[in-house]
Amino acid sequence: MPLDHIVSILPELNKAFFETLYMVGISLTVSIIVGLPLGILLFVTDRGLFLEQILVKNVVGFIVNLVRSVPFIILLVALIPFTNWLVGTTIGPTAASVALSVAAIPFFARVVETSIREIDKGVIEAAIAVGATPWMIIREVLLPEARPGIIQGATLTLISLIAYSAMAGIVGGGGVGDLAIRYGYYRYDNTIMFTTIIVLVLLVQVIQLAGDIFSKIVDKR
Amino acid sequence: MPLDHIVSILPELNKAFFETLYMVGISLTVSIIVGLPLGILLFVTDRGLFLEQILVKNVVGFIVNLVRSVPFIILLVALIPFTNWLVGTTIGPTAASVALSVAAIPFFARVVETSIREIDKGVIEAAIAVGATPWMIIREVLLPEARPGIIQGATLTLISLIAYSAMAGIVGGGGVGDLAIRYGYYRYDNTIMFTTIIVLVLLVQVIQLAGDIFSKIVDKR
Amino acid sequence: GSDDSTSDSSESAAPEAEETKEVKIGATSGPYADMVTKAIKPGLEEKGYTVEVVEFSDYIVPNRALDNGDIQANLFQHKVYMENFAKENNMELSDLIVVPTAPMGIYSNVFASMDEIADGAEIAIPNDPTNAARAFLILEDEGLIKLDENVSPLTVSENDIVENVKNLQFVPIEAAQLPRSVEQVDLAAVPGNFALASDMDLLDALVLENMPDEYRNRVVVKGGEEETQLSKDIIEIVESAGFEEIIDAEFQGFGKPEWMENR
Amino acid sequence: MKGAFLIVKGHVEGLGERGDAMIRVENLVKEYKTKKGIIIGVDHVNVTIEKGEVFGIVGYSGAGKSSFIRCLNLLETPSNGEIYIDGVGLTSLSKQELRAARLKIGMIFQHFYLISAKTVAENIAFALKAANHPRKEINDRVHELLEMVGLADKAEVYPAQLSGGQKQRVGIARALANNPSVLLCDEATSALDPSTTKSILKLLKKINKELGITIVLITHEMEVVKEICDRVAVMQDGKFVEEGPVYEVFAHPQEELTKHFISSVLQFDLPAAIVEHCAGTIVKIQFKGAVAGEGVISDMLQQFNVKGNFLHGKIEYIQDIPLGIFIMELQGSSSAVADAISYLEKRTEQVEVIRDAA
Amino acid sequence: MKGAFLIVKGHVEGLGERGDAMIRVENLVKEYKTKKGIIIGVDHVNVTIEKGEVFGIVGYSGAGKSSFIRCLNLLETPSNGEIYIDGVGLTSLSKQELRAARLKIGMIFQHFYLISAKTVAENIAFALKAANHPRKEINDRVHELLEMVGLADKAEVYPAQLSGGQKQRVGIARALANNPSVLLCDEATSALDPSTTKSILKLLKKINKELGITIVLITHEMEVVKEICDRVAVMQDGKFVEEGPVYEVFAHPQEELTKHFISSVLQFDLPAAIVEHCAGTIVKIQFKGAVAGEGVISDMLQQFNVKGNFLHGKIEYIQDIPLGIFIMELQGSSSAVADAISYLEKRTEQVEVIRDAA
Ligand SMILES: Nc1ncnc2c1ncn2[C@@H]1O[C@H](COP(=O)(O)OP(=O)(O)OP(=O)(O)O)[C@@H](O)[C@H]1O
Ligand SMILES: Nc1ncnc2c1ncn2[C@@H]1O[C@H](COP(=O)(O)OP(=O)(O)OP(=O)(O)O)[C@@H](O)[C@H]1O
Ligand SMILES: [Mg+2]
Ligand SMILES: [Mg+2]
Repeated sequence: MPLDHIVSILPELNKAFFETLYMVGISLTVSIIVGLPLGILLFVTDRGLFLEQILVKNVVGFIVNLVRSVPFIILLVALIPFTNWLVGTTIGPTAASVALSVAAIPFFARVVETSIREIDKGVIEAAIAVGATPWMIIREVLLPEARPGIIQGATLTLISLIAYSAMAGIVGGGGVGDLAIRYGYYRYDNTIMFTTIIVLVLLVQVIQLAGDIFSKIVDKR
Repeated sequence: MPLDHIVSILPELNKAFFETLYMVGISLTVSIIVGLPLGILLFVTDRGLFLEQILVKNVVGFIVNLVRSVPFIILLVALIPFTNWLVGTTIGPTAASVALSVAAIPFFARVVETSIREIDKGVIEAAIAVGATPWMIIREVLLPEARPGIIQGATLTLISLIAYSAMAGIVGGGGVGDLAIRYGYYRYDNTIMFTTIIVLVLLVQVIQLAGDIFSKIVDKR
Repeated sequence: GSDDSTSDSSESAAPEAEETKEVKIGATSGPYADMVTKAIKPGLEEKGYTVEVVEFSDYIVPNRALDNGDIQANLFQHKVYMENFAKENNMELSDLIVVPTAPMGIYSNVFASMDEIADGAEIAIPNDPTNAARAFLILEDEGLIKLDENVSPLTVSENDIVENVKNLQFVPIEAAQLPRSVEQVDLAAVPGNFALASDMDLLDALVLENMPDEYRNRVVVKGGEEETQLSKDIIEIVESAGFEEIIDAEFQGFGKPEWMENR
Repeated sequence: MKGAFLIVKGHVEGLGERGDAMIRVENLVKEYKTKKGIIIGVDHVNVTIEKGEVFGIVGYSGAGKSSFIRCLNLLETPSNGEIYIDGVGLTSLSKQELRAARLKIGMIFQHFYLISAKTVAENIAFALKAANHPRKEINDRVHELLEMVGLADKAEVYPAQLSGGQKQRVGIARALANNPSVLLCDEATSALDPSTTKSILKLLKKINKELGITIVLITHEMEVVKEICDRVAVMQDGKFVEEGPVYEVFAHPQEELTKHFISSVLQFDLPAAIVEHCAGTIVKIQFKGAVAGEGVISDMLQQFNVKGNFLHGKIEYIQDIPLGIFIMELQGSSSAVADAISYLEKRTEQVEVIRDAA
Repeated sequence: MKGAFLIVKGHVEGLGERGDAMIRVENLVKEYKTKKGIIIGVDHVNVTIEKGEVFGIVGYSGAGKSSFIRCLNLLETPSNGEIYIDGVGLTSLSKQELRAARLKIGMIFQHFYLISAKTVAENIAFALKAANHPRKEINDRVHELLEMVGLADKAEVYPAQLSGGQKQRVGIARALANNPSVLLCDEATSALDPSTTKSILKLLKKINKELGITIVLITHEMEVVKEICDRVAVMQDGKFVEEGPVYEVFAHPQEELTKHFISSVLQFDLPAAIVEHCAGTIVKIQFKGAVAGEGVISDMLQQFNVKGNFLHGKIEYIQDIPLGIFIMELQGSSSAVADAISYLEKRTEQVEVIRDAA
C-alpha cells in the first residue's frame, strides 16, 4: 500500500520538485546577480582596500545585517507590496521567489565577501602596481581568484534556500518542502513525509557534490 | 497613539527579549558543545589529515547535510518526542531550544570545519613532527589557531539562530521574532511589528559588533 | 518545576490532586489568544489562578502539548478536528464549552456573487486541514464541489474532491496570509478571525460559513479532566454574562454558539 | 688600460641617458598608525636615482626597505615627502593619472603574486589590458615577452605548474609588459635557489643594459648587490645610513652595519688554529681597481728577502673592477719584513698588520 | 701541523660517538599519487649519516629534498624502503611508538610554523608537553632553552611580534626541547637576511658541537654548506647524484650540477676585458689542505724569473681546511714561465693553463 501511495503522489511530487527548482533557481540567480556585487562592494570599500569608502561599507554592512535580522515570515509579509509591484502577484512560486531572493542576497553577499578576503593581498597589490583599474581588478583578479570559494558559497546558499523554500507554502509557493509540511506534517501522511524528505536529502547531497566538483575544477591553485 | 501603543507592549517585549536571549543562548551553547567536536572531526578525519578516517568523515558529512536539508518546521515536530524526553516539555522556550540546537549544530560544525581548514598545514605538521598526540594537536593547535574564525562563525550562527528563533512560535516558544509574527503577521499590527524588528536589528548589530571585537582580541596573528 | 511548588502547598490531599493554581492555556496567535487573555484569564485570576497564555502559530503542537500536560487547556479548534486528531494520535481530548467563533467567508474582488463564479476560477484556501475542511464545507454547501465521503476532516485536502463543478483551481496558503491574498486570486476562503484582524468586513463575503456548533471553536482539555476544578471554573467564566459583554465589545462579528444565543 | 676603457664603454652603452634623475625622493616619511602607536617605516629619506642605474637596498628585516620601495609607486601613501618619477610628482596625481604613471613603473615581488586562476599568457596580458592595448597587439606582445623570459612554451600553463624561477620570470614579463622606465624589485630572488637566482639576475642585467631601464632592488644577498648594482643603500630604522657606488661601499664601508653585511661576501675570519700555527708577521693587504692587477705582491716578493704565505684572500670583481684582499704571513728578518710592508703601503690601498711575528 | 691537529681535535671533542650510524636510509622511494599520474619525489636513495655529523642536501627546486627529509621523521610515509634512526626502523612502529621516536627527531622549517595564538614560551612548552614532562620541569626547561637561543626576554611575546630570525630561534628551541639526537632543517635560513642566517648557523654549529646532535639540513645556499656541513649530497630527480665530504665535493665536483652549485661560491669568471688586457700566460692554480699555507707561490716567484699578477682568486676555509684557487698572469721569458709552471705542478694540487702568453 505505501508503494501505491507513493506512486499516487508522484505527479504532485514531480510538480513540487520543479516548483522547488524554479524557486531556488530564481532566488539563486538573483542573489548571485545582486549579492555578488554587494559582497565585492563590502570588500573593496573596506579600510585599506583600493576603493576604501568606510561610509559605503558601513551602510551596506548595516543593510545586510538588517535583512538578515528580520524573520523570514515577516520579510515575506513586508515585501508583499514590493512583490506585487515587481511580479504582479503575491502568491505562488514566483512571489515566493522574491522573498527568498531578498533573504538570500545578504547571505550570499557575506559569503562572497569572506571568499574574497581569502585572496592573497599581494596578488591584488600586484594588480594595482601594474596600473589596473578597480574594475579590471574586480573582474580579472578578485572574481577568478575567489571563484572556488564563491562556488562553495553558492552551494551553501542553495542548500539554505532549499530549506527556506519550505516556507514558501505560506504564500502558496509550493515546492517539495511545502509538500512535506502540508501532507507530511499537517495531514500525518508519513509516507509522503519520508518520500519528500528523501527527495530533499538527495537533492541537497547532489547539490553539495556538484558544488564540490565544480569548485575543484575551477581551482587552479 | 502609536507611542502609547508601544509603551503598552513594553512588558511583553521585555519578556520576549529575554526569551530570545534564553533560546539562542542555550542553542548556541549546545551547538558549540556538540558542533565544535563535530567540525573538528570533519576536519581531522579528512584525507591526508592526522586522523584520516574517510568513512567517519563521509558518514558525519552525510548526517550534517541531512539535518541541514530538513525544513525547520518538520525538524521541530519530528523532534517533539525527543524534546519531551530530554527536557520534559514540548512547549515553550526550552522546548524550542532543542530544535534550534539541532538545527544549529550542523551549521556550526561546517563553520568550524571551514575555519580550521584555514590553518596553515605547516603548523599542524610542525606539531606532528614534535611528537604531539592528536588530542594535543586539536586542543593546543587547531583550536587556538582557528579561534578568531570560530568566533566569527559563532557570530554567524548566533545571528542565524535569532532569525530561526522566530519560528519558535510553533511550539509557543515566544521571543522577539515570534512577537513580531504574532502581532505583525497574525494581528496586522504594524506598529508593534516595526518596534520588535528594530529590537531585533539592534540585537543583531550588537552581536555582530561584539563578535568582530572579540574575534580581533583573540587574534594574535 | 513551578507546577509542583504550588501543588503540595494548597490542595495536595484533595481528589483532584493534579489540579494546580498555576495554569497554562494555549491558543493560536490572534483573536483566540486574545479571547483567552481578555475574557477568560481575568476571571481565572479572580479565582486565584496564575494564568499564562501560551500562543502557538501552529495547529498540531497545542494538542500535543495538552496531551503532554504542558498546558491545561487550549482554545483553537472545532469539534470535528478535535475528535479526529484525538483518534489519529491516540489521545483523549474533551471539549468543555463552545465559544463565539468568527465565520469563514468566501471573498472576492472579481465576482459579485457565488453564481458568477467563472469556470476555472482560482481560489485561495487555507493550507492547514482544520481550516481547509471548513472552506470545503462552504463550497460543498454551495454546490461547487463534492468531497469524498470517507475522508477524515483531519487530512482533507483538495485531492479529496471528487467533483469540481466549476473546475476551481485551489491555491493552498497559510491561513493568516489569506486576507493579504484576496486581491491576488479570484476567490479566497478567509477564516473569520484573520478577516477581522485585517479589518475586512465580514459582510463583504460572498458567502459566510453556515456554522453548526461542531465547527465552532471550543475550550478543550485532556480527556478525563472535564470535572476538575479548573474545568468547572473555566465553564463558569465563559458562561458568565461578563464574558459575553467582552465578546460584544471586542470581538464583533464572532458568531455566538447556540447556548449563548438561546439563554 | 684597455680593460678600463672597455669597462667604461660598457657603462656608456647601457646607460645612454645616465645623468638625468629618473627617481627623485625628497624627504620621504612613511608612518604606520597601529593600535600600539605610530610605527615609522621610512624616516626622512632623500635620494636621487639616475636613468639606467641599478640601485640596491640592503638592511635587516624591518629596516623599512619594503616600505620605501612601495612608496615609489605609491602602493603605500607617503606620510610626508614627495616622489618624482621622471620628473612627475606622484603624490599630486589624480587616481587616473597615477594609474597611467604606474604603467611606467614595473614591480616584481618575492612571492611573485601571479593570478592563480589565469594562465601565464593571461597573467601577462592582464598588464597589457591595464594599458588599454588592443587585443591583437596584446597577443603579439605577450609572445614577445614570453620569448624574452624564455617561457614561450609555457604560455597556456597555470602558475601552480611552474617552478619558482619560472614564476618569477612571469612576474618579470608582467612587470616589463608596458615598457616601463623603472623596475622595482622587492626581494625578487630571495625565494629562489642560487642557480635560478643567477639566471634571473642575468635577465635583469640584460634588461637594464638593453632597455636602459632603471632598477631599484631590495635584496638580502650581498652577492646580488655585487653582481648587479651600480649603487647601494644600507637601510636601518627607516633611514639610509650609508649610500654610494657599490665598489666604494664594498671597499670602504663606513658604518658598522654595512661592514656586517659586506662581511658575508668579503669575510676573512681566519681559523684560530691557523693563526696559532703561523710564526711570521700576518698582514692584511687590500688592493683596489687597476692596482690589483699590477703584480705588487710579485714585485714585493722578488725585491725583498721575505717568504710570503697566503693564508686567506679573495679577488672580487665588483662591476668588473677588481677588489682584492689578501691575508699573508711574511717570514724573514724583521727589517726585511718591515721594508716589505712599507713597500706594500706605498703601492696598495691599505695594509694592516694583524699580528707581529711571534 | 699544530693547526691540523687542533682541527682534528675539534672534531673529536664535538663528535664523540662519531662512527656509529645515526640515520640509515635504505632504498627509500617516495611516490606521490596525483590526478596526473605518479610523481616521484625520492628515487631509491641509500645513505648512512653518522652520529654527530652535519649532513647537507642541495639541489634544484623539485629535486626531492623536502620529500627526503620529511620521510626521515615519517611526515611523509615512504612508498618503499626503510628509515632507521638510531637503529630503530621507523616504518614498522605503531602510532604511539612513532610519536615517541619523533620526540628524538627535532625539525626546523623554513617558515617556522609557530602556533600564532601561543606565546614564545607556550610554543616551546608545547613540545615538552608532547613528551609528558611535568609542568614544573617544563617551565624550567623552557627558560633554559630560551636562554640558549638568546630569547629569554621574549618569553611572553606572540610570534607575530618577532623578527624572522627570532621566530627561527623559537623554532630551534622547540626542535631541541626534548633533547633530540637528530635535527632536521628544511631550508631553515632561506627566509632570513645574511646576518641573521649567520647567527642561526652559529647556533646550529654550537648545538652540533656541544650536544653532539646529528643535523640534516637542506639549503639553497652553498655558503651554508661550506660553513657548517661535514658531508653534502646533491639531489636531482629524487636521487643523490653526488655525495661526499664537503671539502671533497667542493674541491673535486664530479657532476655538472654540482659544479654549477659550487660555482656560486667558488666562481672565477674573469671579466673578458681583463683577459684581453693581459699579455702573459694565464694559469689557474688550485691548492688543497695544508699546502695552501706553505708559500708555494712565494717560493715560485723567488726561484724563477717571472712576474706574477693575481687576476682572481680565493682561499676558502671549508671545515677549517683551506682550499685555494688563484688565477695568475705569469710574465717572463717563455722558458722561465714553463719552469715556474712545472714547479707549481709539482707542489700544488692542480695547475691549468687558461691561456698561453699572447
Ligand atoms: N602595514 C603596516 N602596518 C604597521 N607597521 C608596518 C606595516 N608595514 C610595515 N610596518 C613596519 O614598518 C617597519 C618597516 O617594515 P618593512 O616591511 O618596510 O621592512 P623591510 O625592511 O622590508 O623588512 P623585511 O626584510 O623583513 O622585508 C617595520 O617595523 C614593520 O613592522
Ligand atoms: N604532496 C605532493 N603531492 C604531489 N607531488 C608532490 C608533493 N610534494 C612534492 N611533490 C613533488 O615531488 C617532487 C619533489 O618535491 P620536493 O618538495 O621534495 O622538492 P624540493 O627539492 O624540496 O624543492 P624546493 O627546493 O622547491 O623545496 C616535486 O616534483 C614535487 O612537485
Ligand atoms: Mg620587505
Ligand atoms: Mg623543499
